[in-house]
Amino acid sequence: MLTEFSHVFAFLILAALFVAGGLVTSKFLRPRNPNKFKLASYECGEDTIGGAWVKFNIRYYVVALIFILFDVEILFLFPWAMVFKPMGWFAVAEMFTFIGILVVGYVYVWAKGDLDWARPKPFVARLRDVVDTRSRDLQFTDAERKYSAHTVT
Amino acid sequence: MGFLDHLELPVLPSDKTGEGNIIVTSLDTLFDWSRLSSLWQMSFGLACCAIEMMSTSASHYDIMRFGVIPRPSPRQSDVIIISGTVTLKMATRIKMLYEQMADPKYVISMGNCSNCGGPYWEYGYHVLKGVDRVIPVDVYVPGCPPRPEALLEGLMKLQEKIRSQNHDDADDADSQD
Amino acid sequence: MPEILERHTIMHSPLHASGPIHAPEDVERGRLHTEEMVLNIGPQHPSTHGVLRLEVVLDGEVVVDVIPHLGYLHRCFEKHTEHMTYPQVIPYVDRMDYIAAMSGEHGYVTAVERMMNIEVPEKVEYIRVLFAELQRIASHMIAIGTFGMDSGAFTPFLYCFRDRETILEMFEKTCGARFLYNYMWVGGLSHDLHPEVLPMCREFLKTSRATHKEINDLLTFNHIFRQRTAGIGVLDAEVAVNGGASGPMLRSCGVKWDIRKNDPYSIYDRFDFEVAVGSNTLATLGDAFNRHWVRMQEWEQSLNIIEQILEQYPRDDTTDVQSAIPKRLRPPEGEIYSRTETPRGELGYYIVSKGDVKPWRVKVRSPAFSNLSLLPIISRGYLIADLIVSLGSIDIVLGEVDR
Amino acid sequence: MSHSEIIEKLRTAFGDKLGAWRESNSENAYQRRMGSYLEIAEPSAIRDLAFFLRDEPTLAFDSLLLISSLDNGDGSLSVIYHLESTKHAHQLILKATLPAEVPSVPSVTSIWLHANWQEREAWDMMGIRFEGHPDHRRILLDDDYPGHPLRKDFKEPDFYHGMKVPY
Repeated sequence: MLTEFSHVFAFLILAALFVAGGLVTSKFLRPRNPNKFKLASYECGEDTIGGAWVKFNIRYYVVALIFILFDVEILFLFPWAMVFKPMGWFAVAEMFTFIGILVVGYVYVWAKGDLDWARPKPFVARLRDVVDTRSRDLQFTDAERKYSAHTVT
Repeated sequence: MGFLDHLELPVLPSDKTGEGNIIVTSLDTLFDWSRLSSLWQMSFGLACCAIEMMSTSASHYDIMRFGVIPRPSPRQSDVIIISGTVTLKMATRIKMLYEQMADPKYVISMGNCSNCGGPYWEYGYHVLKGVDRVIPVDVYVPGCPPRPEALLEGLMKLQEKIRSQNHDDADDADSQD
Repeated sequence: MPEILERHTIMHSPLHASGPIHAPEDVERGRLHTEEMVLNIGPQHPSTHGVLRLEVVLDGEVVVDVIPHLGYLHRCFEKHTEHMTYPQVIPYVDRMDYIAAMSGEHGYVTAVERMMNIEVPEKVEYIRVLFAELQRIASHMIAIGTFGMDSGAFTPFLYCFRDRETILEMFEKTCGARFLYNYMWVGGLSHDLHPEVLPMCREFLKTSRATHKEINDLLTFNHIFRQRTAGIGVLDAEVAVNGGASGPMLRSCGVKWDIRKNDPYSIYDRFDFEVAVGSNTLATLGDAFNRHWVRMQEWEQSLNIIEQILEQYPRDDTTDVQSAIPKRLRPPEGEIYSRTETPRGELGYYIVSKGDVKPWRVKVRSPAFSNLSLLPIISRGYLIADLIVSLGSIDIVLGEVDR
Repeated sequence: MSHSEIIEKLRTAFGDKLGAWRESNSENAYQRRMGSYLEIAEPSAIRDLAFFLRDEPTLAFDSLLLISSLDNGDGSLSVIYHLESTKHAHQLILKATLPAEVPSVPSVTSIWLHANWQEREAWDMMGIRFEGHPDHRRILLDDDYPGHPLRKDFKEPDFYHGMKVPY
């Protein structure tokens, strides 16, 4: 007796076999000669400087967490979408309160600014940041400091 | 078009009946045909030949017709076209990049500089006199810079080499019509 | 951002001056303790326009410092000039700036002619300026095409390369090579102008103006491209002059400085064209967008110059283009610094001659080398994606950077 | 300002530190202008001279075009500074000749930022040391490359990193 679920089960097995088959056959057929260079990590032809396992800024972790949270929320919508018609208005109201609570959390996180990415902090170097202009500032008048008659503002 | 008739499709060799296992030899032909029809090139230009390589991959000469797709990383590329002068400082990096390519890998040395040092052979104290001193080269394309058609010709030569690569055992000589 | 400034002052030597590389310094940022990561945008990279290695110190995605490493294409040009006679140096000059070979030749040949006080016939001057301007358009086409590709638009690259083929065809008809020509000799040219080139040039003017307008609509006034490049990699005018920038990089900061106008050579004083300068209305002065905008304007100005050349060209002039080439090319003892305006900036030749057939010393002022030295200054504090856009906007050619 | 006025102004300020003014006697007008240079007798005074050249309002040499290095063949090396003023549109070339055994010159990177890479290249190619340079590394060749290639007595190595160099 093939229950409803057995179709899904057969599908799962076929998928697993299909993927494993692809991997296994290519494992046998491909040439294989690893060496020290090939196993080294690739960084544009250079050897890497310092590790990549560094403590990066916390905001990237927070954004990832929030994403997972809303991802799981969508997960709950799937089974609900299958059955909410026979269950009538109660299920709809139930789900929207669930979504409502999460939206409140979303608004809070957004307002707190945890979602904004690393903003660039552009630093436009003036001449005095770049070279020693002490003696120049003394001798040049303000008008002359706009050094060149050719400058177009 | 002159180039297209070089490309024979993998017809099952009828004269191979009775010799060894038909499936095995046809498998080799199938692999060769699939490899030579999708040679993924590592997008890696050194000097003036790189501009000619860019013209070859632009719409006028279009190297992508032959399945050569530029891939940025050596992990996904089959052929590395050394287009330009290989300096001593660059040679160690090229060796690293060549080793990091996935097997089977092929090398086209494009231009006189990577063939033998080119115009810098005599006084180039920082120029490597030929990339074959560092990595094994499959096809040399002469010219300084070689015309895009010359590079396509070099690619055809590489495809022929791949096609005839696996059957270089003795009995294969007669099948080369 | 004083914090970036005092810890990484411009004068401060980079993380690993010449000793062994030690781990990146930890940075105390208020209560968040984050480390910096050193990333290599190395010699083999799609967007470094050749073999340039950028060692980038990153804090998350923000670039804290950039240390360019050069020399991957150092082909010993200056050592070769000591062993070659003056005419033999010209093919090496082509291979130095291989995207604008005609402009490189024009600079070298003008320098040697000034040393030997040679007067070149009228017709040769016209052909030289015609080909120099055609080469400027071809070089700007590559610069605009690859800059578009750096910021994510692939089609302009194909349009530019398609039209560049017509210019290469004109060069090929005249001097037999697609690029790297050895066409301009000291005192004349290797071949006379091919009869078909002038009609092709007139035809090219029409198609090029159409493409110029097309690229403007496709790229320059494209909102995404504007957002991606406006306000990125801003360079102050005074720092540009002090830092040795020249060409589109200098003019995009608002400095109207063009060697063709300020120190005229050849017959550039007969044509009227404006010097393309960055604009403060489209985007902030000195940023990546303005460098692209100056190149687009220069493309248009070059088209105007070519139009004027086609009108003034002495068609019935049948002097041999090799008439002024000296039999014994031996400049008198002395030295000279002569410069011309190439698509990348001021290309200068400092030639010392001891009265011998071979030059004693040829030192090249390479504009791409000087413009690239400003990359760390214009990319601090921006995102790493903006670093790629800033590098693309400088338009470097590694053959000329490393010589 | 013409060369003579510039020289006269410099002589009043620096007097004996400056050497002779070498005028080029070629027929070509351009070479007379861009081929004549001012010698510097005392190379150690280059920093103050550079500050004066850049900051004096009437001179205003705000753009260093190029720093060239030259091997004179008789054992002495020379450093050549090509200066230009975008304000007054005049140029000046200074040449400092250094003995071969201690070829060192104070760095002008704190005056013209362009000098940073130019001096590193002069060090890399010719072996001239620049005191006070913030980042005195070789720029084109690797740090372990033997010798300075543009010297007349340079002999290219036979093997480098295991690769045969000569053809």
